[in-house]
Amino acid sequence: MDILTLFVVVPVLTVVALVFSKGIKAYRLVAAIGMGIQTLMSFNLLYQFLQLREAGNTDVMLFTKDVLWFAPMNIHYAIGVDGISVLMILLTSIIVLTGTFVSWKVNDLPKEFFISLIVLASGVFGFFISVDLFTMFVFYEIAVIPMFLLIGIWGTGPREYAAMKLTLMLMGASALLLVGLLGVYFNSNADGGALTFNIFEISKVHIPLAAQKLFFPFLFIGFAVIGAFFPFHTWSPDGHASAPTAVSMLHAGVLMKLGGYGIFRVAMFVMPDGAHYWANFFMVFAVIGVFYGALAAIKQKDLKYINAYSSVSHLGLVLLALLMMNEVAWKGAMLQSLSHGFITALFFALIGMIYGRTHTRIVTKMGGLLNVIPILGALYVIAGMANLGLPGFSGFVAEMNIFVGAFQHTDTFHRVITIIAVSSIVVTAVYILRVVGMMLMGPTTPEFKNLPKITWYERTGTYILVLFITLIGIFPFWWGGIITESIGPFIKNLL
Amino acid sequence: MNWNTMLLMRQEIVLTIVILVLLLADVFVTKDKKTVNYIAIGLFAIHTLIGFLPLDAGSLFGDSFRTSPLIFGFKNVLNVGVLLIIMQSASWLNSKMLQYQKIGEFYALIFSSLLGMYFMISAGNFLMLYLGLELSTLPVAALAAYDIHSRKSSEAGIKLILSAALSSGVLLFGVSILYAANGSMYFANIHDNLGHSYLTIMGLVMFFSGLAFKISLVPFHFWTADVYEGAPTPVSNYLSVISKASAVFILMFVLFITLRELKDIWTPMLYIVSVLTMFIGNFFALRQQNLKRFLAFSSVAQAGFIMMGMLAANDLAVSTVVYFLAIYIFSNIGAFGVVQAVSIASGKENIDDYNGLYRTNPMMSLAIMIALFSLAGVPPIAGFFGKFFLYTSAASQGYYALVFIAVVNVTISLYYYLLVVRAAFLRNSETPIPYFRSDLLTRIGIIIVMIGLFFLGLYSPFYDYIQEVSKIVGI
Amino acid sequence: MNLSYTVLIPLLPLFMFLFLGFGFKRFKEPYSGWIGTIGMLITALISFYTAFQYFFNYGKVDGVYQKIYAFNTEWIHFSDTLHIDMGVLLDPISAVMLIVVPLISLMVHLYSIGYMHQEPGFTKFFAFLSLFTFSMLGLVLATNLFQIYIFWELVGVSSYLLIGYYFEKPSAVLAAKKAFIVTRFADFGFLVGILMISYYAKTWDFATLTSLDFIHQLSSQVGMFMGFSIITWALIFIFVGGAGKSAMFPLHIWLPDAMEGPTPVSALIHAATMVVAGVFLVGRLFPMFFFFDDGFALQIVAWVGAFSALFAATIAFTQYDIKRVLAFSTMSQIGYMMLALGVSGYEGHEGLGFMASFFHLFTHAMFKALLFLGAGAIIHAVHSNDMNDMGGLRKYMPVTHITFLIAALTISGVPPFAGFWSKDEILAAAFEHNMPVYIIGFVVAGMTAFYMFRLYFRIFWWRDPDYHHAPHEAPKTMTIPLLVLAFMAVFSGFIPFSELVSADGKGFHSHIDWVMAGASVVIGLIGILLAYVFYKRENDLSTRFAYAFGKFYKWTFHKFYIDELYFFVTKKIIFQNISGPFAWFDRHVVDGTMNLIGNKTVWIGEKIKGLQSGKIQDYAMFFISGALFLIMVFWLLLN
Amino acid sequence: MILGVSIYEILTVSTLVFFIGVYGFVTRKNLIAMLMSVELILNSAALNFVVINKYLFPGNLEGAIFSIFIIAVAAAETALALAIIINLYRRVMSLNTDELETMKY
Repeated sequence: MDILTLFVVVPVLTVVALVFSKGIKAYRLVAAIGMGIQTLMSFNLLYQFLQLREAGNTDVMLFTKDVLWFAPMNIHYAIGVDGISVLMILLTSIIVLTGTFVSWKVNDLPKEFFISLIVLASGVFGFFISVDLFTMFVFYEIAVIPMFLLIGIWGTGPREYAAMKLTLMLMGASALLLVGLLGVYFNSNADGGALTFNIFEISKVHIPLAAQKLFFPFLFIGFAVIGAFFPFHTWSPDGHASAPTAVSMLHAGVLMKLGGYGIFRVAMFVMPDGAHYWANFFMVFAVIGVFYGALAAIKQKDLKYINAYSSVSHLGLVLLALLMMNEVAWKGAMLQSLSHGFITALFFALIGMIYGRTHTRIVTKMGGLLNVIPILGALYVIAGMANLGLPGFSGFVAEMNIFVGAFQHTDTFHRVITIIAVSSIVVTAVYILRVVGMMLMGPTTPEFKNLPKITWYERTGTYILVLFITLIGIFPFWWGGIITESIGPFIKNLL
Repeated sequence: MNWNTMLLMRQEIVLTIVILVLLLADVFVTKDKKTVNYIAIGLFAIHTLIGFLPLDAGSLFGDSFRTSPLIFGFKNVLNVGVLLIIMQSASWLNSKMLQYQKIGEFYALIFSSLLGMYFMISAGNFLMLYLGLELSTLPVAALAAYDIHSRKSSEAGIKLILSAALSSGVLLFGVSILYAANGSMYFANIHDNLGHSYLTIMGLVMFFSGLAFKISLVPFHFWTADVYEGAPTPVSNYLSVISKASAVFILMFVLFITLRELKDIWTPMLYIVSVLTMFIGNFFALRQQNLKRFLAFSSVAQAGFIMMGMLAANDLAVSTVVYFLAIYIFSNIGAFGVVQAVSIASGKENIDDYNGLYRTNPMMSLAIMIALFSLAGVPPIAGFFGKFFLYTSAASQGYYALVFIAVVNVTISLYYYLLVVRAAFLRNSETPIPYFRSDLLTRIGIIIVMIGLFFLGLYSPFYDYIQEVSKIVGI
Repeated sequence: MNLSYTVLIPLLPLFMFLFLGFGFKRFKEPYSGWIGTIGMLITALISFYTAFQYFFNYGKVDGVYQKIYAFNTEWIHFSDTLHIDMGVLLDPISAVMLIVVPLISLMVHLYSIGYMHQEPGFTKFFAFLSLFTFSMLGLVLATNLFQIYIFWELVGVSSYLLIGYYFEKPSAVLAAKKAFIVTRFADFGFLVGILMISYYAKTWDFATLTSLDFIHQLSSQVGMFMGFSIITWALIFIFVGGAGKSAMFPLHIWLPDAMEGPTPVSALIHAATMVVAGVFLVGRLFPMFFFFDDGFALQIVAWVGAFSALFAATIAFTQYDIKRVLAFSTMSQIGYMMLALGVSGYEGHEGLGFMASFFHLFTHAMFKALLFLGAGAIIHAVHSNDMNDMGGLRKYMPVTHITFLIAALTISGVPPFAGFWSKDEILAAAFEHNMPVYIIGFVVAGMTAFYMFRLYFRIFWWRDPDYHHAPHEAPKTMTIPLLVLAFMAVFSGFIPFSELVSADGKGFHSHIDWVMAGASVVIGLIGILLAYVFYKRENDLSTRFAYAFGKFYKWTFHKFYIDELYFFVTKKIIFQNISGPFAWFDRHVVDGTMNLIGNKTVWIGEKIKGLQSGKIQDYAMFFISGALFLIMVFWLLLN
Repeated sequence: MILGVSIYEILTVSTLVFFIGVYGFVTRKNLIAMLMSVELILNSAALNFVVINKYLFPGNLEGAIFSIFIIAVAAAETALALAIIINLYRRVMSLNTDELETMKY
């Protein structure tokens, strides 16, 4: 079994183990062990990857494996990773692991909960290792569907509505994606040769311009919807608000990253001309999303809604950076994906913990929590600071890469767009500080004078996330190095 | 002609023997009628197994009856489907029909109908096609009205028989016109002699509407929902998969080979019908409460997807459609199987009755979820692969707009499939369906279906084989 | 010579922050305070050593003070010329800051041990102080524009944390939030400026940016926008950032509110160090400001500074909260520094303003910190900020009284105290280059003397209210810093600043113009005299004057309603009329559309249900007409 | 081949019969009447086969044979339909199609 396939196999084995285990403690343990192994594996993968790179292996994708699956269609189970996927896998495994810890106290159907969570994770892992469009699409949908159950069964509030909306919108998007995929597939023989789903083989082909113009929007929107692309972002506030903690974490932290990753890895890579043709058009929507998400977040009262809109804003930056099509901005986009992954995961974890104690997520109903639950409060402040782009945390590094990269564009339009996007940092500060001020500071609300202290599993989960947020923030050159080197072939194809 | 060539009809002959044995058994087994179930299922299982023995291509009766690895393989798929259906129907027969001593007939009828399907899909001329069609339809009408004490069942029977008679009348009229246009009934002779004329168009459309009735394409589908609802569940199940699949199969062959000359007419026709079918089927399915009716409309919509796949009119279309049909058979049998098991145990057939099903009957809920997800086309369940290949087939000829319409419809369909999942998993009920344990055969049947639903998709040699034998057809 | 040890200067406080921050449960008062103070002491010693060595040992090469990269490492790489570095840059102005920041920080650390006695979160306070010191030192030692921005943000957040130290007090929370958001808004301008520089100049490196060759080359390359070079616009944007942090009009509104923080914090951050970051920033980029478009951006700096100085001084007349008076005084004095930069030339004696600005920055840090710490001691004793609760304190707090008086004399520009020297240089520079600005500066000098002595008399003379507990002198930890700073306030004016700090690095010899100096001393004394008349003893003279001024007094008292204006704009316009509709739009229009699509689909299903009527006849009808329809269609197509 | 009568006339007749059947099927409310209408449709098709065979392709008997099969199958169909109708009559005590609308929408 190769090192990458294990990333799909281990979750499946964990699921099997869960099916046959009995008792809530066993479920927790099995899930934690399984995902712990997964995390260790992802560190190992990172190590091995760096070793290979060190040894001078300059292939675009490492650990590649290609198994013919459906011969008549030339569908392969083709996998491989570059630096970006390795980091994304790392992100995913950490968030799943912390998510497992955060969901330690799930009492209603715990087995099913962990199974769904891990199935979702396996889809995400599969997505990140695939280089074949078909395989990638399969894993994408595997990642989306468990969401319905996770939100629907263990959610709060209008969970059925939210689950239904989220699933339908994402599946609708994947329907667009599918049309785009087929369009690419049937144009992949434009230079002669066989039809193929392998993105690297397709990228060598010059897909006719007309086809690129036609199909690029399908692929772009198809991926962008899961990246909360304005105006198709409305599944995300409702979805996040209703989802249980771990699911919000995983969803905002990882699943929404599939969008940017897919656009980078697939849409822009295989259809560079289409990307150039449509970039300005989509850029306008992306920047609207950035600003709009931030502004809409100001007015929200529910913590999760605030973060959901904040995600719209921050992931808008990812899309914007991708559309800017230069190396630095792309590096920023990838860093932002990672950074936002950790930060929102932390945010949602904390919101879950606070909600578990106060049973409300309405900001105005809480006050002075910093006095009662100081560690959680401090962590929340850290998350907030990281989110508003404080130097030393990951958000700053990512945003600055995006802004600086985007601003180097020679076209004035792009620079104006960038400035509009930059202005969102002010608005971000407003909504973050508003929450911190209302919820954590001020006089303590009487009914919350006594709240339980932070528990060990909560500490484990959140500390790991904070650690990574600061690691990115303080050593950006290290992460940036891995990313830059992986971006190279992709950006070359585009320019 | 010698006996060796008659072996080409091996499956038909064996099935006929099975039917005869059953009729005799019904007479001779008087004490415990339940054993007839086991006899029937056992015999049919043997028949199914025999079917997997290799067989050559060839034709009989002056080309009236043809067989090829594809046709033969498809019969095997039908066999497996029927086997699964009768495994699930045994408990229904035991619980409802035992008192009326009406068990053997059921199997005889269902096997006769299957025999009709055999002849239909092996047909080499319109006469054989017609006979097979009627032989497959008439027993089903009898089966639809099988529950003689249920008014709904009788209504379903009369609706089916009258509509079927009308449709076969139209089909015959169409065939007669095609006959007038070229002077032959034999598929092999027709495709050279057809020109475009008012006459051939009329013949084509009327012939098509006759088969479209069986496939339940819009606007020829209206009987579907009423009959599915009224007929006993095993019969609805049978109608929705076996009957539909074989009609699709023969329609595909007639269009692709025999009426190839008229391709520029029947492709737009399929296009229109496909779009209509998907939309109408989905719109009606959206608001159904009765699960059988719900599945009826869902199967209407699925037929639209199949038509989309057929548009490409090449060997890719053949292989993808056959592949989809095989998967569709499994998915629908799974869904109907659970509905039937629940219906026998509690008498409840509405979606709202399923509220909280997971908490009392987790396995059943899982089974229906997987089956419905397969119908909706969610990976890694086989239905996804089937649908994806249908899209591929349509897109290969540039029908991107149609693919787009189809994926929009998939999203709509996902909504109503999720409604059922929502009821079973998300909701809680004051009075959920209590825990029940269905009989062994049903459970085995459902388990086989579930395994099949994963296996058929992920295990690619299955599709490779279909692709291989479809190539030999030489379209 | 290896200077990389200088990297310890910012890193030691960072280490203290982490050390105290992570273990704050384990450290008990007062040990954490002493740990922080000792850490700060070491930092300060290294800093002083470095500054001293720079000025008198290796800094000057061929008669010019060099920019020395003591340490520089690439942090984020964008392109070969464009990268964010982290490093330590030594040049005259950073060396000056190396004295100011650690010294004041050390004093404040020491002072806080006494002041923060028995406050909850004692350790946390010291951790935050260390964090701030780290950020501030990183800022002043930055080798490139982006590094400044990074530490700029960090000082912002330290300021936020420290203002919000009493986080249970709603007003403190609001003030912290306001400070952060207002400066963040200004930082947006700063960042835009940085981005513009990055695009046009392709570098952020200070050595490159401020070299004259580069500036000349750049000015010929860069295009124009609305009549000015684009770099000028970039500099204006950068100045917006500086103005935000330095509380220049109209971005000053956060500073008075920031006084909600503990008083040592006000002394350190909001008087001596962080708020002068804007001055430092303009000084850093001074050659660019000066050479692009003949110093148009510098003109703006001058006028903003002058106006802020006047504006703040006016408001300071009417405030009763002693810390707010000091806050407006700070704003006014920083306006002075800006003004000085604005009227400065570049070469030799022309660069008097530049030198004067940093001179004043230095002296101001000493006497303003002294004033704040003194005010802190008073507040500590009286438990109130309001000067109506005070009076006659000279008897109870002799040390505080004397040091406060020294500071007041210093700020009023009475010779021979430090303030006299630095203020005089500023006025001289303004007199030479910009007459209207000089007049404003001159008037403000008098006003400063008046309101400072108003403060002094109201606190220490006026009347003796009935104190519940007799106020007592502050503990040693608090008075020692006062004495040290008082010493600095008295004598730091004699430092030959112009030899050390100058715009072109060469240094020059400055001398006092006694006519000018005399004029400013006179107006200062007039101010003091007036204050004496009004406030020496309790009387209603001031009330009657206030009455006479009527509307004007009211406007001044309410700080010209700038806060209310901001409140209106943010709360009413942005919050309710922009953000609200956005949120509504999102829920109802965007989301509504998505829901509408879903609902309409179901609705269609409901509408067409009649087709399935249950009648066989109808079904047959559809069957036949469907077939006929298809036949018709293709018959038509056949033609 | 009937003298003086061309294929057109006969085909016209058969088409008429077909549509009479359709008309009857759509308008009759009585199940037996509907069954009769279906028979008309089937017979028109059978007539077609015979006539086309005789007039156009007299060389072989495909059409004629087809029509015989049609008649046979129609008989079976009718028998089955009648059986169901009888059963239905027992349940509903009516042959009116208006009674058969328990399942709709």
